[in-house]
Amino acid sequence: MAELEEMEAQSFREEARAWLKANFPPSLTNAPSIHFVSDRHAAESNADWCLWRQRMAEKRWGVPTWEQRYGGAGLTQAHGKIIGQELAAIGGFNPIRSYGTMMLGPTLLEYGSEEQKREHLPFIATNERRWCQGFSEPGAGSDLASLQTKCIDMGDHWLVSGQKIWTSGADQADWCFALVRTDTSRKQGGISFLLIDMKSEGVEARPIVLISGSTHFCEVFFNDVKVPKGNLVGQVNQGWAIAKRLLQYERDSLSDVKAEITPLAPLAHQYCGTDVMGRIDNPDLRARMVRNAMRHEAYLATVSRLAREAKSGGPGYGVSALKNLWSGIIQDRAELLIELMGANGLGWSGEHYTDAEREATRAWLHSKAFSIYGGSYEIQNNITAKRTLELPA
Amino acid sequence: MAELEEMEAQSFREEARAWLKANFPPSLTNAPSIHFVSDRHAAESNADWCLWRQRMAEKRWGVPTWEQRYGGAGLTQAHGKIIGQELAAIGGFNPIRSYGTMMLGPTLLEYGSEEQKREHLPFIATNERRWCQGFSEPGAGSDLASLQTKCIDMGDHWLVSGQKIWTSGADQADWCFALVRTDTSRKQGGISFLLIDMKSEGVEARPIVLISGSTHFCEVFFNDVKVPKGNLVGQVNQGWAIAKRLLQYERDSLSDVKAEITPLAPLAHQYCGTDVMGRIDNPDLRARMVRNAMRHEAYLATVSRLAREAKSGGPGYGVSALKNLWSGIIQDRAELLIELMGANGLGWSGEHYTDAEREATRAWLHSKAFSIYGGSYEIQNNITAKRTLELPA
Amino acid sequence: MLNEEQRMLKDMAAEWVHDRLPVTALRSFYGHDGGGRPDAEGFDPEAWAEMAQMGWAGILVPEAHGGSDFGYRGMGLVLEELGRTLGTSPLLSSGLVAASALRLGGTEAQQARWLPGIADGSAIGTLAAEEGAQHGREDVALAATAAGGGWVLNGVKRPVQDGMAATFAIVTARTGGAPGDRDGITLFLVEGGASGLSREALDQIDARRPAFFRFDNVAVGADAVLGEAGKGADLLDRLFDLAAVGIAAEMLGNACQAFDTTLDYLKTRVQFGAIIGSFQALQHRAAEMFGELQLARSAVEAALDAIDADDTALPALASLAKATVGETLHGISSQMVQLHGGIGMTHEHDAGLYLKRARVAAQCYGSTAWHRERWARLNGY
Amino acid sequence: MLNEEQRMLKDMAAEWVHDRLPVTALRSFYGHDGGGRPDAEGFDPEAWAEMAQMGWAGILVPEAHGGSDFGYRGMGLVLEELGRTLGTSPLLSSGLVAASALRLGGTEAQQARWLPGIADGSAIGTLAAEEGAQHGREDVALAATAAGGGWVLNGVKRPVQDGMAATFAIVTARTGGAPGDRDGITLFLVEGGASGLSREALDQIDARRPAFFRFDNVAVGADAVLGEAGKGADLLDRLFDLAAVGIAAEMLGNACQAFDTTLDYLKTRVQFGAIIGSFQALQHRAAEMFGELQLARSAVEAALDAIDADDTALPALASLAKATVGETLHGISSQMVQLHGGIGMTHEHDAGLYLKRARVAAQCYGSTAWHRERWARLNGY
Repeated sequence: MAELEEMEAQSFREEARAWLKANFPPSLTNAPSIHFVSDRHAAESNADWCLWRQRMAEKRWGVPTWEQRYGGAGLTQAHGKIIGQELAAIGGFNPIRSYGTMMLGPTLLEYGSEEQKREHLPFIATNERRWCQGFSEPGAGSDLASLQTKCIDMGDHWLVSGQKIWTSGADQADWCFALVRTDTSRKQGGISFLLIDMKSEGVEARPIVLISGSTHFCEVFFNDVKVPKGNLVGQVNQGWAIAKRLLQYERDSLSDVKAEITPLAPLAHQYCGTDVMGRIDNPDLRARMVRNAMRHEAYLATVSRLAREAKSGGPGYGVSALKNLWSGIIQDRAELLIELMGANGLGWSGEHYTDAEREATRAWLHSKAFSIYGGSYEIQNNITAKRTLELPA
Repeated sequence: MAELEEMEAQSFREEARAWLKANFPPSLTNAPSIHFVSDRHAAESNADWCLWRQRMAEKRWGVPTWEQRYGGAGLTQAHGKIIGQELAAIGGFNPIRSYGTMMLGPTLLEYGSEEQKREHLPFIATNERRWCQGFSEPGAGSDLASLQTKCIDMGDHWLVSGQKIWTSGADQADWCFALVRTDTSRKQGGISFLLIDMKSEGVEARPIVLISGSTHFCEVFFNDVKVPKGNLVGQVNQGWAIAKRLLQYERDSLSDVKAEITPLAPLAHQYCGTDVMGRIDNPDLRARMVRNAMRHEAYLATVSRLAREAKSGGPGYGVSALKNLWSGIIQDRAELLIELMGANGLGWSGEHYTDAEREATRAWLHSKAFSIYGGSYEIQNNITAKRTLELPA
Repeated sequence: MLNEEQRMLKDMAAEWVHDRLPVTALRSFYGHDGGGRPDAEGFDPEAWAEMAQMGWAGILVPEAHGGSDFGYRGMGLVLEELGRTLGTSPLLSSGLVAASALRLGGTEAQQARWLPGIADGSAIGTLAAEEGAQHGREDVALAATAAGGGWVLNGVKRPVQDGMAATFAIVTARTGGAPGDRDGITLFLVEGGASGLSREALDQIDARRPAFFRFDNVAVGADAVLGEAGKGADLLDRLFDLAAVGIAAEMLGNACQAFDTTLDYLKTRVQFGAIIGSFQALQHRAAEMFGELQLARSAVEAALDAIDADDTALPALASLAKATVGETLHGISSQMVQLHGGIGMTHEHDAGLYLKRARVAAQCYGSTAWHRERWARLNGY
Repeated sequence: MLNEEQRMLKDMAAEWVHDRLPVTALRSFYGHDGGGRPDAEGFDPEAWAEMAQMGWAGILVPEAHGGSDFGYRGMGLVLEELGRTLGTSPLLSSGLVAASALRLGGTEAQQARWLPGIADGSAIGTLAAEEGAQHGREDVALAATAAGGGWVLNGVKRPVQDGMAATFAIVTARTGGAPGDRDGITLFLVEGGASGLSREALDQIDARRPAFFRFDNVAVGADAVLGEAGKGADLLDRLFDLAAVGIAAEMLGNACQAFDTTLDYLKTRVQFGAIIGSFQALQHRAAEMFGELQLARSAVEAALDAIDADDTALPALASLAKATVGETLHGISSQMVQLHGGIGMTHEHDAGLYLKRARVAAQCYGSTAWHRERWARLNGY
């Protein structure tokens, strides 16, 4: 039995390898795929990306394990894994990967009505329809459940009014999955999960300029927006449970990111020089770089270990602790990189700084978000203390 | 006017210098004076110490600013300061300094009855009567006000039953100032401040063995101990305010301790060797030593600065933050010292370790108490947050 | 402890900075995308004229040359107040560094020529002594060749603080030896308009726009030498130490205000139905930051006093001050962003401006790591 | 991931250690004042016999010599469980280090002579390779002089782990070159009863009592050489790396139990009318310690697996493991005392025992700082 499976897997692997080789555009090898997830314009103005997206959509391998009626290929987890491995082996990426496949898709599969699944999943499966997440509000950051965006039952439709913030890519999105308040008398128990067409009248998305110069995040205003009754996912006032589940998927995909581990040592030798013993000529910086690099190694070993230990594909154990380790290590690394670049690591623009220097500066500024978004450092510590360590409230 | 004062001060300084020179036993120069405060046996078995104590007691300069009727010399703060400076200048110390002069004395001066002052202060002023502090209990550590030692009004006396812990030198003390519960219906408002003769029937002090091997701290058991009515300080159930004031005096005297700043660098060169550039040949340890030494310097500069800034002699501003800086710096330093000694910094006894090595090991173990006693690190942070920074409860 | 005059100066500076150079003043030098505005000089000339008028530019200039000779502690007080609001001006470059250079190494003619202008703000001096990414006092490569009784300079300097607006610069050049040698370093006083000197602005994250100087056969006279030719290393060390203490004072102001702003936020922001400043984890973090600020202040004030007292321990104290405040500001500016959460990540909020300035200041005149190592060597580690 | 046999071994070890070597067992080796009991050997011979009987001493001994050849991961599991209760035994010195030395460098005759005894516990081997306060692999001064076809050894070794009870020791000696040289290091197998070898116990804070060895004209035959004369540095490096990984596994157990005990205390101790584990500052500290423990476990397991897989990255992974768990245990053992408050300061409580063992283990087979520097050099920093 196991042997048969093994043979079947091997033959599927060969098939996948051949198809990917024939269809993945070589120009995209080792391309910054996450960039295409967050920047629709960059993706859609790249002809090879469009071609690759279309081929994968037709092959249905962007979401290989989804059922065929929802746009997937109906394959097993094992097959899906093989596709991912073969894709990685040639420096490729999945052009269908999006907030839709990572967050909304799994959630709809679990909580959506049959109608909702048929309406939305096929467009996620082809990455034609981009989604954004309307959760946070100006007064509801870490305390998400205190959100105030009103949603009133008008009989034949919902009427939505309020403001969201930190909505990634809202200005490029077609649809938004949002948390709205359908009952003001209860906190968590008064929240519903709603799908909103961004083209609806009364929706406005305004990009926010971040300290890194990025304008990826938006404020979204809902001014008396009419939403069809059928766009509510699950039951009225039961959106909190759905949101928590979705946030687990988000945390999973965050902790999934294998941070680059390009060693900083060669750069440090270049910028700081080398002492007579061959060491980076800045003892204090060197000591901190070594400690960070060792933690980074141990962190990657931890990701591998927990992945091996995880029995099922569901959200794992200790994810909150992992996220705090990750954000801390990556933030320290970003600080160390600009520090070793010295005065050259502080430029915003202009030819007096190299591309790599300017990128390091922006990446450092961007990294400050890692301990804020997706559940702040403090919230993650609360979760670890309460859920994992079972300390009392 | 100011000039006259200045002249008078100068002449007093000369007088003090002459007297101290004639009377301070040279054998005690730069002796570990704190040792004599905490170890009565070590003090009283040293003939020169006894002589010095007696001379200072007769001169009344142990507590120069106390009134004469209480055993002091009735001098001004300025005169007292001059005595201290001249004493320090010849490597001397005040043999009268004790828990009595540092904590109970100032408290009795503020809250004691005239009778209590006359009964106790003169014996503190000569350091004939040693005191211990009966505050903490097994169930009342950081939360001191939850103490349970019962004190019942029996008409002509108080009856005390309960257990104290962490009582410094209780086995060597003549008297104890204790917090007792006179009302079980209120927390802080049910505490009284009582003076107890350690020779009373029913008092038992048992030394506790600490991780450093020290037996300085004791458990004290009160088994139906009869205490005269006149031994209550202040009013019944008003002991908490007195205790808080006394703890401020304690914190002041703690933050007052100017920690030794013998540089560790020469020792590190000796134990770890020197690299070709003349640096301590252990880059990671060196980096941590440098950081600790710099913090230590900045800490000493802070103590000087705050002393200059303090207008009055009262408990200063930000003492809790200072105590946490101090305990952290001293603990790190103690760790670094045993770390640089390597395998030789881990001995308990025996000639295979030098005296300095064994002392370093014990001092390291002892240092762990600095962030626990006298208000734990956590409690000090709470105090800074609430009192100094005025953050809400 | 401040004397009466110092306290008055501090109060005046605090009030003027608050009114005239609030954080919004710095914001006007930023472009919409968060970079420096290409047309901005990095400071407001009118505000600078007012500062000079109040006598701040001349705090370190002798009275005979139109200054008040008020001392470094006084200068530190003004810099600290400017640091609170991230107020920009050439005060440090000109009023502290260039004025000190002239006092310590200038001939009578040089002093008479430049000090009055520094004091009244009409001249702006600066130090052009860095060439590489990392601070290296002896790593001078810019070449000065003797020619016709004077010198000809070739090479580059970057970053030159306030270099776009500078009337003159103290330039380090190599008249002998090789980069890394202490011998052979000479300091020259070069006018901004010198023929062959070109300047370009560096677009830095703090919107200050220091300069890139290119020397292409810049000819100067023998009287342009500051101090002794070939023996400038000691004077340069001294100038860098003074500059480090000056910027440390400014950084102390940055850190104090970053802390105060954050503390205010902790006292007002509500989450989970509570003021977030009531959460113990944040309270303890605030308490620890408060403690670190105490260390930073003590180190900075000790260094300023050491300059005024002509204390020989200045090199170690300067490094202690720069490194201590550097570490403190690093931590507090990062926490300022973290504790403000999402809003702290936006360009619209002040937190990012403090964060950016903190990293630039940390690199100026020797980084935290550089000064730690320097302190370590001075103390036998 | 453990296989079925490994899981069974782990469960068995956990149960046995819990029953047979709880922390009270270690406490019996301490004198009343907190020092080591002068008459104690530092471990319980009966418990050691049981461990051997269960096959643990022979986990790394080939089946042909009476062992199970079960691999380093398996050995690590047992060491980790022993670490949980601070259980003492010569398992690491003999079953891991000495057994590995014989496997990697021993002749057939040496293996046949000693491995069966290691496996059944009747022989106890150890490594005698340290001489100074700080770990220095090439700092071998003990002299071996060729004489009459054999060698004569003169010098000292300290500390020798489990040296008082050792039947034999792998001793590093210098047959050429000077201390610090890699060339000229030779490993000798010396019996505990050799004439001219004297041993004294070191009274260490963890009550383990390692030994001080003095070699006074100790004569050994040519067949006492392990590996090649003068070329022992590589084998020694390997042994030290294996030993470092072994003690890292034990330290992981120390840290896990120190954390668990502290967590239990946080869940039961009441102050200010609340369980102290409900205070957010302590919750966050616990959460951070939990995260550090994850890193430590991953580093230790990766190193154990690397040995079994004969991975050439072992030197770096061994240093990563030892340094990572060293830092984690340092922090957790300190917090164990701090969070227990006064009671944690008493000899009566377990916290002090974990603290003391943590510092001793941190120094064994190269300190945290030593392994950081080693990792740095291997990785080009």
